[in-house]
Amino acid sequence: MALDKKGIAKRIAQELRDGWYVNLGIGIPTLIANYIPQGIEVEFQSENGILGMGPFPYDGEEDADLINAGKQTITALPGAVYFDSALSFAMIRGQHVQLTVLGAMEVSENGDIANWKIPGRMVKGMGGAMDLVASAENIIVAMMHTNKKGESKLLPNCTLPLTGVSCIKKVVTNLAVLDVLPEGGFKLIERAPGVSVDEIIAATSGKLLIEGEIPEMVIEE
Amino acid sequence: MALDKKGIAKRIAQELRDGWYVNLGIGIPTLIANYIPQGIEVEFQSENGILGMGPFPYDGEEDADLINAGKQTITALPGAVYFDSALSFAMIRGQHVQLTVLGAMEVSENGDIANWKIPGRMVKGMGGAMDLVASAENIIVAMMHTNKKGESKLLPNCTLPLTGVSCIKKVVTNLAVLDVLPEGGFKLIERAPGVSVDEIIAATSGKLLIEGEIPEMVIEE
Amino acid sequence: MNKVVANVKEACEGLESGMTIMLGGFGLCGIPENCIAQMVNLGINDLTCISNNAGVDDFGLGFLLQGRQIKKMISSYVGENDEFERQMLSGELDVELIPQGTLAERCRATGAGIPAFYTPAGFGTEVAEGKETREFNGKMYVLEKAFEPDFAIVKAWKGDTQGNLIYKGTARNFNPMMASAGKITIAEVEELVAPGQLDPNQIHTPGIFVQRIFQGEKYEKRIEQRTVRIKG
Amino acid sequence: MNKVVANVKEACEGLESGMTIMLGGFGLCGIPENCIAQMVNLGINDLTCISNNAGVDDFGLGFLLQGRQIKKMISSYVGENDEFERQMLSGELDVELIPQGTLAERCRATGAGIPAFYTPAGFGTEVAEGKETREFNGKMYVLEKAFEPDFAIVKAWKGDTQGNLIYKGTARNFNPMMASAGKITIAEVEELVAPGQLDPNQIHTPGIFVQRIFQGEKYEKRIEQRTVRIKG
Repeated sequence: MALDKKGIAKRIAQELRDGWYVNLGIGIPTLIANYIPQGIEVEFQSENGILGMGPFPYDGEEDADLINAGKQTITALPGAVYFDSALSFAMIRGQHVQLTVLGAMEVSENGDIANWKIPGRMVKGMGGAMDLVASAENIIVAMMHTNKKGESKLLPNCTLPLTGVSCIKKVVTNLAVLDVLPEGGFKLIERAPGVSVDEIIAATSGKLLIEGEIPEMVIEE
Repeated sequence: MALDKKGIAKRIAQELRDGWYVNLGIGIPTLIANYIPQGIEVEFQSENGILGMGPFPYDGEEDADLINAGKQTITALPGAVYFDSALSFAMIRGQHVQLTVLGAMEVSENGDIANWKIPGRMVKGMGGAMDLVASAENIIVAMMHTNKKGESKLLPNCTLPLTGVSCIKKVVTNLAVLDVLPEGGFKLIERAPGVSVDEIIAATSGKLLIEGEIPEMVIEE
Repeated sequence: MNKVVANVKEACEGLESGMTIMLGGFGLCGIPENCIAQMVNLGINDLTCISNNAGVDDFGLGFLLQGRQIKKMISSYVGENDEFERQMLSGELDVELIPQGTLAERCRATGAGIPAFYTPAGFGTEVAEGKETREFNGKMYVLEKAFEPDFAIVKAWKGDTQGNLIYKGTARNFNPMMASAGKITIAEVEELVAPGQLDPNQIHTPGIFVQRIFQGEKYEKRIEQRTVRIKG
Repeated sequence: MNKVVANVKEACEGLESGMTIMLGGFGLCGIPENCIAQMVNLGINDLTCISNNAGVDDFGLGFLLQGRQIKKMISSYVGENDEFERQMLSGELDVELIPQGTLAERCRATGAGIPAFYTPAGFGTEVAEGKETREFNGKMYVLEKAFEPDFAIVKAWKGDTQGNLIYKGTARNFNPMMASAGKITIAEVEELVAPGQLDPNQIHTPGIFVQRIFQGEKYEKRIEQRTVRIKG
């Protein structure tokens, strides 16, 4: 069965490594914070200016001066730091953040990503996404494999205006985990539980590489 | 009579204006802090990272973590701020410091300055001088009119390696106050008490412009 | 070096139609509420506003949008604002979208006397169109330039009469860089104290960058996305 | 995110001959005394050191010069050091002099992912020789590039186990930018505390930039130019 958004977040959480600083985008990526594997410690950076983000505050304890990049009220853990936007993006551009996870509308087989603009529709802006994708060494895209019309979001080339070029290394969707190869192409790494390779082939319009037996993801409930 | 170093500092102090942030170089410029005209308030920036420098500490109250750009122990006034070297030179390059006063070996009639290097001698480095002269809108050079050999330090062209080009607007020496004109040339503004125009002409090898009566400086003892 | 002005009216003297104005804040967090209200009162228009966001319909820069006082917004993200959307789609409002890190760095460059710098953000996208690009160490970068704002308006938590500022939590965001970037910088603070009351080790914006400071009359500090967890 | 190492020996593991190392400090103020002593102990040489100054004969980087461990110094000012002068004049030591603000900005650029920027400092002088120059708004600028240090070694006043740092007074100087610039950054502190002991509003260097931290055994904090006034 295809994963739901929580399932995608759980699978991506398995990619976290002890000691990493991580930036999570809005949407599915935000959920990842709930599924950090036991025994590892990661710290979350929010690009509006905090390292060491904690959970949402208890009702009545919200502080208007303490929000995340999604403008939600948050709390700070012991050892947290606040900083200005220039230093925040110094961390990002300077590759001090080990992992960035963000959503996408399209990913191409050479690692281009489009996630900020649909021609003809109101454009809200790229926020920090262009800085993040142009800088991070390690970027995972979290998204549904197909759009609402059932069309593949893993394409030979992006059709929408780009957010960044040749930057995405890994995509985790409701159907599969795929590596974007340096020479181009999506290499199928894992299938969602109960999802067949044929289903993934049918849902992928970019070049798909399948070698040997493709294991099922192991996702705890 | 030609001014001594204190006299040069006193004359330059008359150029200070209320509300200015000022960076004083090592040597004669440092003395200026002792002669701030009554009724005006200025604040001193030291490029190693302090605004609001106070006097030297009392004996026994020195703090190794509190020095000026000359590496001397100092104190901080109420309202002082410490900052890092990047922000310090942001203040300087960004023209937030209203006046820079520094010494020179040579100044040319088009406002070039040489004050960091003598070929064949040990070079200690430019420190912050190149940033200061390249950035400040308002730079005064404080120096003796001639060198130890009696040769003019106000020249048609600098002979020593430059610190900055076309940047000096005013020179105050032991003999005179001179403006460096945008079109080139030293315009004589004032003479030191008892110093004749002829003496200044004799001591100036760069183009000297003399219009009308040249007043004597008024320097309080 | 007293930078104190009597009130918001005096603080905003010289703000005129047609000017380019930087305003601190991220979302509704750390925005100069009192000065924005005064800009509405002044009725100035044709403004170019550089601010990471454009407020919401009934708060922050949304107030200026309601009065059609803004000609152009330079921001990284402008959602959450119906009137903004209407004016943008109708062509009344010019919008320049800039990656958030580039926006922050351009503000810093402005204050720091750096006319231009290279950043990887936006390479290969429409953001880089018409801009110079260049390779360093095998990676491509875009040349980005400093801004030229007339005024910068920032909001701090505490400030002293000399203009030294301390921000609180994530309300810091763009305020320090913008404070350094104004030809004239206006700072409104929640609490104005005497020199020496703030630890000189702990100032976020040194007073040299600030020309005018005042204590804001009242701060609503509206929360845009109230998210809480239930005790249990 | 515990960054604590047991001692200076462990902190300096991996430092090797031939490396490029940034060291914080201005004069003898805010220098990493314990790590410098360990570099002497390690006996590594052919080092390229990026540091604003080169210490004095018997303190700071002067120790490394005495042992001829430094191949090249990249600094803005190198006076006050006879051994330095001897090695420089004899050609044993390579010296690259950089304007102080350019040095600070290049360190910052290194940590901030900015490969290059334009600065007015040094235009028309020998510092600009061989470098690209360019006009912006009628003024000339020089293109300056980021560094590529292997290690950065900084000294802070207080730090917590996560690597968050606070500096004191003018001992801050180059330390924050250098802390951000190391592939590996080592921080030695006078006082090491638990997370939460430092005010999150008041951290100068966020721990994300620091890979190793330890409390230095002893700090001499030598004063280079003791200047006092007499009470009376």
